[in-house]
Amino acid sequence: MKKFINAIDDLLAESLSGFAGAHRELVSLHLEPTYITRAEKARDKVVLISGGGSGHEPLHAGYVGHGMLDAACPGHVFTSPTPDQMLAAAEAVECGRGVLFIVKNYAGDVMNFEMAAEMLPYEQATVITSDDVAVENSTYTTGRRGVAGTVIVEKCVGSLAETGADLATCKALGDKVNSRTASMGVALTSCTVPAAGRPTFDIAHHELEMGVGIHGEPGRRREPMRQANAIVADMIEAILHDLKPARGSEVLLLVNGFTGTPLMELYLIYHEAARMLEKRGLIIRRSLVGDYVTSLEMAGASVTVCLLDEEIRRHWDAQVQTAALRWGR
Amino acid sequence: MKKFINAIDDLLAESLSGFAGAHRELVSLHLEPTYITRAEKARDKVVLISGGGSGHEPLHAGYVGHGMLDAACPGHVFTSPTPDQMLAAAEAVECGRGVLFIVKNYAGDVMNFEMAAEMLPYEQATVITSDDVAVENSTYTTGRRGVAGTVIVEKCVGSLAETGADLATCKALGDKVNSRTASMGVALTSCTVPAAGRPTFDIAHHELEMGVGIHGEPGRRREPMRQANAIVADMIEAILHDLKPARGSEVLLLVNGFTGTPLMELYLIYHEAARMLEKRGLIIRRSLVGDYVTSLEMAGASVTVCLLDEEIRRHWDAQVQTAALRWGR
Amino acid sequence: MQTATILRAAAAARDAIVANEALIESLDREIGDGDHYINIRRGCQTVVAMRDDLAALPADAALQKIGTKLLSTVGGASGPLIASLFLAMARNIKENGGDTLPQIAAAFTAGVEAIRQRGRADVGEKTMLDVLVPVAQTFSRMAAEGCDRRLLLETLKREAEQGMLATRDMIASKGRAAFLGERAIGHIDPGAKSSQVIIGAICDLAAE
Amino acid sequence: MQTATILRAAAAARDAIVANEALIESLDREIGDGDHYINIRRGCQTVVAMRDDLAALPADAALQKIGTKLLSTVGGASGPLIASLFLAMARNIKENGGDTLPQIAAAFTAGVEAIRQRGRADVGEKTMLDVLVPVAQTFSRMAAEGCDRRLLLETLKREAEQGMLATRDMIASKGRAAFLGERAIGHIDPGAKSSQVIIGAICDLAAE
Ligand SMILES: Nc1ncnc2c1ncn2[C@@H]1O[C@H](COP(=O)(O)OP(=O)(O)O)[C@@H](O)[C@H]1O
Ligand SMILES: Nc1ncnc2c1ncn2[C@@H]1O[C@H](COP(=O)(O)OP(=O)(O)O)[C@@H](O)[C@H]1O
Ligand SMILES: [Mg+2]
Ligand SMILES: [Mg+2]
Ligand SMILES: [Mg+2]
Ligand SMILES: [Mg+2]
Repeated sequence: MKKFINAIDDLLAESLSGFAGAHRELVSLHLEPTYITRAEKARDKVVLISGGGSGHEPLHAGYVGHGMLDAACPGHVFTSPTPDQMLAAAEAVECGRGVLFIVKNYAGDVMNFEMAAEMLPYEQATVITSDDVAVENSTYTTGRRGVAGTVIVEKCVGSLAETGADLATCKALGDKVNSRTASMGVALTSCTVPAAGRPTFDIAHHELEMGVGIHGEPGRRREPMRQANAIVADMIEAILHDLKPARGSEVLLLVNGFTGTPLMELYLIYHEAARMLEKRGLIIRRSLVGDYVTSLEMAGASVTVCLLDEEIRRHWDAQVQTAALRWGR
Repeated sequence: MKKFINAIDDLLAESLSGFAGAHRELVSLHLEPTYITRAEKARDKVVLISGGGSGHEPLHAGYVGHGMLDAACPGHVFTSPTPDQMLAAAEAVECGRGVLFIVKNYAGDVMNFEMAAEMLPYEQATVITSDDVAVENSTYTTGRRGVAGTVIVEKCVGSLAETGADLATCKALGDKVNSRTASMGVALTSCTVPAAGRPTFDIAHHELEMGVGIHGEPGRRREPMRQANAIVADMIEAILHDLKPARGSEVLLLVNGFTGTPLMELYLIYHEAARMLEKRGLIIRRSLVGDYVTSLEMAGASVTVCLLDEEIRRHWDAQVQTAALRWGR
Repeated sequence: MQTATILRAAAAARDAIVANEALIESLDREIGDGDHYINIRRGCQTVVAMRDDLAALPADAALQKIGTKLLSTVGGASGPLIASLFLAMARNIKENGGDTLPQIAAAFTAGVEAIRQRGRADVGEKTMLDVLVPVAQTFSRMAAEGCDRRLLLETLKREAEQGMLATRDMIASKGRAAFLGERAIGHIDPGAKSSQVIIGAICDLAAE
Repeated sequence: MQTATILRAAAAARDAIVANEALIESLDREIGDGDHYINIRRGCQTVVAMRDDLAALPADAALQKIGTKLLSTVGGASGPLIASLFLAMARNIKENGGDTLPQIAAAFTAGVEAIRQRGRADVGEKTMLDVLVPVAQTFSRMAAEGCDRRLLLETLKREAEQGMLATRDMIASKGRAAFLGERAIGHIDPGAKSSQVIIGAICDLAAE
């Protein structure tokens, strides 16, 4: 394992303090328990709190700021945070309009946020994101994994919350965006959990993992490495099979890197994906390309398509001021 | 070699078309010869044109837009672009106030831009960036390499040019920022030039390359892998030895990833670097952390320190609207 | 049940988990995300480190304190589940006492029930419950029959092993492995393994 | 000099470069950035592909066209340098003719001089000039002496090899390798190698 770390036990705290230092004007870091809030507490709005295991940076702390999250609770690498973090974060940011948890659909995240919700002294609701179509629902009961689409949910609900919308309305938009969003990922290399010290999975030089999870969980199948257009075609296929968009639908296309794949290749993937979507009669109205939901050092990428409507598009375009997303005003 | 590509000869064109498609509102792509301009041509200002070999994305195309570059000329991977590209780009964007070339100090880039300058029918000046302190000047005559500090030069001069400053003034600021900026990089893994198909250098699991160049060129020395704080200490040492800043100086700290290193680790590097700079009595006034000048898939990072003054700080803070840097207004 | 016993059990569990690091870790790498060993070890170490704060407390208060602490230190899926087990055991002992073997069996059963509730899961879903549920059932039955202690411990240990091994051929319908469908078959569930290891260690301790 | 000869030379150069791919590429990987082989091959292929546009032209016009084309296709450090060589040769032949051996030697010397100008470099700096300069000098001298053709070609080939090998022990003061200081010692300069390969191939062709 080759990483820029000192002691494994200090990695998270040191990295978070670097994050907070580099973005002083945007965020504040709190320790014991660990959570990140906006530097300036918002007023009179539903507060959005998300969190999850670390190793997916900039998710979630990178999305704390005006127009998006009010607080984020980072857990250990790939390990969901604990209820005390969520409770402390809620107490720090709640301002009378209630708390909305945004949670990626993993047993650990769901159960920890659930226990926090049970103990929470505020009005509360939870949006669970589950955009990963690599997982075919039928075979089991817990639903799909939440992956890169989570950023779109957090961005849109974040914008709505700034308008003063109430908790139920915010939750409804979150569920709507999630239901209109589908993602598919592929890995070319594995990631290595620092505390484990070795790659989560072995993958041969001529292989790729189609449908990999953002924790390096196995996907749909191990396949021979192929040309980009063939790989992207399978991802788009899986996504459209799930979304079944009508011709002429307007979409947001997100090409997300897991870390190890160069931006040059992400843009090539975007080029292929856009071509294929347009061939299906879809209109790409909004785009985002870069590392937004990563998996430690893994080389690979995911493609996410979100079916826009006027409301989602408006909230996507709305001003956002966070470490990782910044536009508008 | 494991990359998201179709045919090696199409990589650049496909990637650029993806870039242009994903950022329609910001840039336009021109082919034969290849260059990228702002979607909206600027008026009555000195135009900034940069370029260089591809494989360093988002450099330079990602910095085309209001407040930064007017055009970028991408070459093949790690191969400087050719004079015809620069001439065509200049013709497309020049608007009566002259052309400023911003060129990283490599023989190929310098000579190609030089030949373009000789043929250029407009008033013209060139800023050559050379911030890499891994290279100790004494030993040879061509000066240092231009690396991540180039982004700071392009950002500040870009801001100045928007104010209507003349060519000489823009060139002067570029030279000033370059002279006040120092960078040092380290690689944990190699990069692979697609057309070459194999790693540019071999590096053992327990080794790092201290002072590596952004093309995977060897640096100061091959060393045993160490803890982050020891690695960063050497980088800061080299940078401060070059800049010799007075205690109390205000600095911009840029921690730049080469691609393969997770954001989590970049923030840890930032944490260490900031600690060390502050211990030397320096004041970190501005920060930037992320992948801004990359080296294909290489794992590693560089630290850049720029000595701020009121002018540089003002131009750093000024509004910028590009694919890779976006703030203000 | 004495608090001292709980602390000895925690130390034994910690040692057993550490002794099985490689296996537990690789299981979660195969069908999970590779952190189960780290999470469980963190939990065990936390409890062991609480020794001094707990020593003076009655068993129910100690279990309560442990559960709360685990909830804020383990994280992941196993954190809230294991915490629920301790909190439910604490509640049960507080109400019904925890001195006799049947009382302890009842408390453990209540703890396992709490995991089922929290995880919305049951036997056969390829989780730690495939170890915990049969062990709890057998424990209660044999404790009621007032059987021989040695036989009880051996039986529980065997139950735990069988439950753990049984997860190998299951498709998971809960937890991270549930996302793998068919591909989870042939891999033992890491939580089932760690639970079996801990139960085995505690049985050995009790047999001394 | 006939344009047909230039085209045959280009084809021979292309074949020789391709035959030396592994070596040339690894040299630029060792002390450069790994693209020299690709750049030079791109240059050779470009010229070969121009065959039909060039066939009808006189040598000076052909060299002019080639130089301009190389300038916009090769890139890197070698692009402007090689382009400068062709453009200067074209100019020289246009002015002084390129029929006799001394005229051709003079044109080549002018081309090498143009590389020196453009690269602000000279012999001993670990570049292609360590091959080109001695070859140009010997070429001019022997052409003036009106020596035996076979001997001339053998001598030029040897000069090229010696110049290439000499770069191994040099510290580079120009080009990418200049950034390596001491670490460049022990590695042959890729541009010197490709130049030697091409000169060797042209000498062999001319010897037929
Ligand atoms: N819903 C559930 N009910 C019972 N046990 C579960 C459930 N979900 C997960 N588990 C158990 O938790 C174990 C994984 O724990 P761990 O790796 O620490 O958490 P995570 O899966 O969040 O990384 C699984 O092996 C399984 O035994
Ligand atoms: N200033 C210079 N003068 C003469 N030759 C040079 C100069 N700089 C570089 N070269 C030659 O160019 C070669 C490298 O060419 P190439 O790899 O194609 O370009 P780049 O170095 O830009 O990648 C070097 O090996 C050297 O022989
Ligand atoms: Mg986990
Ligand atoms: Mg090059
Ligand atoms: Mg796990
Ligand atoms: Mg090169």
